[in-house]
Amino acid sequence: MTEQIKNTGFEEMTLNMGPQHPSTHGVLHLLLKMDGEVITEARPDIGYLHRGMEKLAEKRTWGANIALSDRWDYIASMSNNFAAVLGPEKLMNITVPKRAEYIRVIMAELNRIASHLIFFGTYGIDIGAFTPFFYAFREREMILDLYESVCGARLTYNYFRIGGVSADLPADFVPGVKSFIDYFRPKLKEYDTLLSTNPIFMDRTVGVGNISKEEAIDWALSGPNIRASGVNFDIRKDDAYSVYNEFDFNIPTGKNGDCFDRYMVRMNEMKESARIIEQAIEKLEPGDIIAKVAKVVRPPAGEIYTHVEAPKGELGVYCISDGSTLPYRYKVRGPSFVNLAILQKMLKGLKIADVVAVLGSIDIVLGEVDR
Amino acid sequence: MIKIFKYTWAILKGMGITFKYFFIRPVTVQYPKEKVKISSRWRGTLKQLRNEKGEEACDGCRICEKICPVNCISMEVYKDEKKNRRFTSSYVVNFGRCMFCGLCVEACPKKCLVHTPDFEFCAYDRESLILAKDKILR
Amino acid sequence: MIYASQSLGDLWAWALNQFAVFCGWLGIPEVIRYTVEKGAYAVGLLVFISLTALVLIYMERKVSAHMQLRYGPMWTGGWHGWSQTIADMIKLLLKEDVIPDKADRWVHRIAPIVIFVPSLVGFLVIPFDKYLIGADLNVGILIIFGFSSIAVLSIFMGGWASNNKYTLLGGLRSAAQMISYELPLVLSVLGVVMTVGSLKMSDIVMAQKDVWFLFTPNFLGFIIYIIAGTAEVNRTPFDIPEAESELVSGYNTEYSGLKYGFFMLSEFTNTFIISAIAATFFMGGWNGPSWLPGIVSFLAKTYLIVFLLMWFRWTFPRFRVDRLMDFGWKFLLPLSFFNILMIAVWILVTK
Amino acid sequence: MNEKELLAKITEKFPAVIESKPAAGALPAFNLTLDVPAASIADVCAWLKTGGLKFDYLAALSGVDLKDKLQVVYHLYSLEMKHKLILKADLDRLAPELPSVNSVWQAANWHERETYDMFGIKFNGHPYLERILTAEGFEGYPLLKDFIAKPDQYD
Repeated sequence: MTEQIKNTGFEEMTLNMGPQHPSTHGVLHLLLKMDGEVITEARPDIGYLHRGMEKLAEKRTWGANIALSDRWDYIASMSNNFAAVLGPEKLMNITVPKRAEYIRVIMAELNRIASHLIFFGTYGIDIGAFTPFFYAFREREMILDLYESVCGARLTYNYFRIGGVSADLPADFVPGVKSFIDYFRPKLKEYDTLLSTNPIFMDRTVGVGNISKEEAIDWALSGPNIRASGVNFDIRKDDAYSVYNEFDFNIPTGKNGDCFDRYMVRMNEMKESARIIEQAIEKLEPGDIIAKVAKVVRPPAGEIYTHVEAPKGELGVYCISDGSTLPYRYKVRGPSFVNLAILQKMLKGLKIADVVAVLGSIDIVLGEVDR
Repeated sequence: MIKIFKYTWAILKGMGITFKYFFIRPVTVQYPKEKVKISSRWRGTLKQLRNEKGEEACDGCRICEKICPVNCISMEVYKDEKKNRRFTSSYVVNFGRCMFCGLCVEACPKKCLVHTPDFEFCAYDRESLILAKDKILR
Repeated sequence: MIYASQSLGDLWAWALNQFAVFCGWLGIPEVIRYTVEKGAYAVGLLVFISLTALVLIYMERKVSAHMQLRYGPMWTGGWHGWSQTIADMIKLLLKEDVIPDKADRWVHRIAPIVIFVPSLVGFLVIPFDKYLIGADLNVGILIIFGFSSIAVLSIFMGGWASNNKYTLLGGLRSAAQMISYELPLVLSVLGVVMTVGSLKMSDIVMAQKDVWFLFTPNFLGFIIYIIAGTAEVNRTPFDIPEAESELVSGYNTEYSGLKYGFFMLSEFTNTFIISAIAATFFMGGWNGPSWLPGIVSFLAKTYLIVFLLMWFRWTFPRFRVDRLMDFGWKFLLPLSFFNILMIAVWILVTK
Repeated sequence: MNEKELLAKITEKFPAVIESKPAAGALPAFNLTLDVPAASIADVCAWLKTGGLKFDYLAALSGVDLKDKLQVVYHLYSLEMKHKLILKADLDRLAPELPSVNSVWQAANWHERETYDMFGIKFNGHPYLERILTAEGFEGYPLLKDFIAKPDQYD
């Protein structure tokens, strides 16, 4: 009998959730102290997928780092590519051809849809509904097919290049995207019927894991997580990179910052992404797809912090160049890493069933948390 | 009371969707029996091409070796004085390391290194993933 | 004489009759005759149960697969993987039986048996057809509910004995859940019992010769029964004892091999029992069109309910544990009381 | 508020803070970059957040090994006033330590742990300064330029 039981009659239970657990989205280890089913203390333990990306980046050329960037957030590789090319481009002051910019935007937004679809599916599984997962993957598979026809890979695309993109769109890509969007829009309504309006789902998510506006800013959340708390912060608008200022789109925000708001923000973001893709396709004109850049680039010495609005949030790359072919320092600010930190605060006082609901709603990818 | 009816209606609608899909043909592919069409740009295993004269087109410029982010290509080069060009005496790709990023194919100045549409690439041990020139030059 | 159109129940009654005549001719004592009769029925039942479990598991796979745009098992045995479940059973038989190091070995071993036996007993009083019932007891329905509430004990035993925090949580959850959903379950059936005036299964079936109770005010009872029954067999949306995404696999996390097989088997036999009671109490049991053998119409109704439960499972998310209790105690229980009241008024008015 | 006004306001309050000069031959900085004495970084940050400039969002906190010294770089935004600022604090390479800004922005919590893990920079006043990414019992600080990676069983 421990001291605690002697004194209080109760014992706090320590539950190790993960690293092998069905709903920790990878190798995340949560150390939970619980009073019955109520959590009194939570401590995320990360690093099981640590591959030393920043150290590796210092040993790879700037171009090869794009291939490496695929592995940060491996379900939204295009956005990672985007972040990886912006820094050296700005350092070398390269003007990317218009066509390449639009292709990049189409790819990044398709990837946002793909990533949010995974969120939708896995969140359903976390909550206990298995079937939406398969519906989400059916749609994601179509995006992956489109990607495959462009760059020849389905997961690690390695499509962006410093100065443009690696290959032009095949002839059937634009019709393919158009028909995908037409197909996808009604499916979103179906998702709403399956989960968003389902009373059990709402019961599980509404009012669970609230993050206030101040908290969200204080913990530097980004992406859908901060927008669900009512902060209108989207790098695509606030610090428009690439050609995002040419498009007309809304930024969905939530009010309460609970799990349901975070979920709804993502669902609405998919609609907005579809709008952006449609506009980008309209503007797509024949032309160069890559600027004239040497095969092995040597950005001038200097430093820059570039960031993109990845599906998970602000994906920043802080790169320092010393004028050689290798980056001197390549810091990756993974949105999942920063978003996950708030978990230790949010989980206090929730039930164990809420842990998966909250963790799922933050939408982390361990590849990006640990890098 | 209205809430109950609303909830029941939402639940029934959700059930309607799963019921609808119960009768729709599944979208999955019975993989080993039927195979999906692979895109022509598929980044599969590597293959070296021969030139029109039938000799190997690679002249050992080592660009692919240098550009590879994971150092999976290694080669040895000699100069053939008669033909006045370089050849590779060995060209080894370690597919256990390769991450199929396609940078080597893109960089090849002779366009003699290409991807195959092969995606079923597995082996029982790491050693058999290291392919020498006799397997790569096709 | 036996005709093809005659139902299995008539056949069984005829066989019993012949056997009785035969025994009387040979002078075999009544006790032996009775034992042989019931023994034959029990053997038949065991065969039926194991076949049912196999069919149900296969059905669950196919239903879930097709709802999820998949095919499900397609290889084992040839046509649409029909023998997948059999292969799985063989696999479970051959697997190593792991007992955790610090487990309470005795309780850990006995838990799967404790859950499986009550689910077998439940089959005894299910009227498959006219005359085709193991024991047409005066308290038929009580036997089933009485035994099925032992299942919670087993789940708790399994959860506790595994000496694992996840299983413990699963066990505790299931204890809370099953006890609280037992009440609405029994109360919902009470409406039917009041209408018929008997607990005997055959009486209840006979009372529905003209109209099923589903189409009377007992409809509300049917809905309550289905909800509570889903909770009773731990299926989504009430599968919080297992709660795959939260508790890994709940109370049976530490089980493997045949013991796990027993848990799985009993889950499906319990599903069948719950569906069979629903078919008996609300859908007229073996009553059906005269050209259809009674057992066929009974099984068709049962499998319809089974399909409904599966349909629930593959559509809905899971309740949270405290909301589940709220739902049970604050909504379902008052509703079932209201149901009883309504039935009482209805009986008064119509009689 | 443009960068000059921003700089004027900050230097008025903290005279020790100076605008950072890029190294010889390097590109000029893209955003306003300030050199802050390491010891006063927490005070500067606290004032930046509360004192009218409203830098309420810590985007990134990175360590840099400049071979002769270590550096901690803070990327700040103000979500309300939409301006950016980069702070740099130079540290002694042998005994790198500076005050933690965890009390100013909660977001610094994991960033500082990561920087500690990778560079060995000690953040005084951090509530739980432990290694975060590397395994337990890991020796050395991997992102230092003089870190020698030992080959493991897969190399």
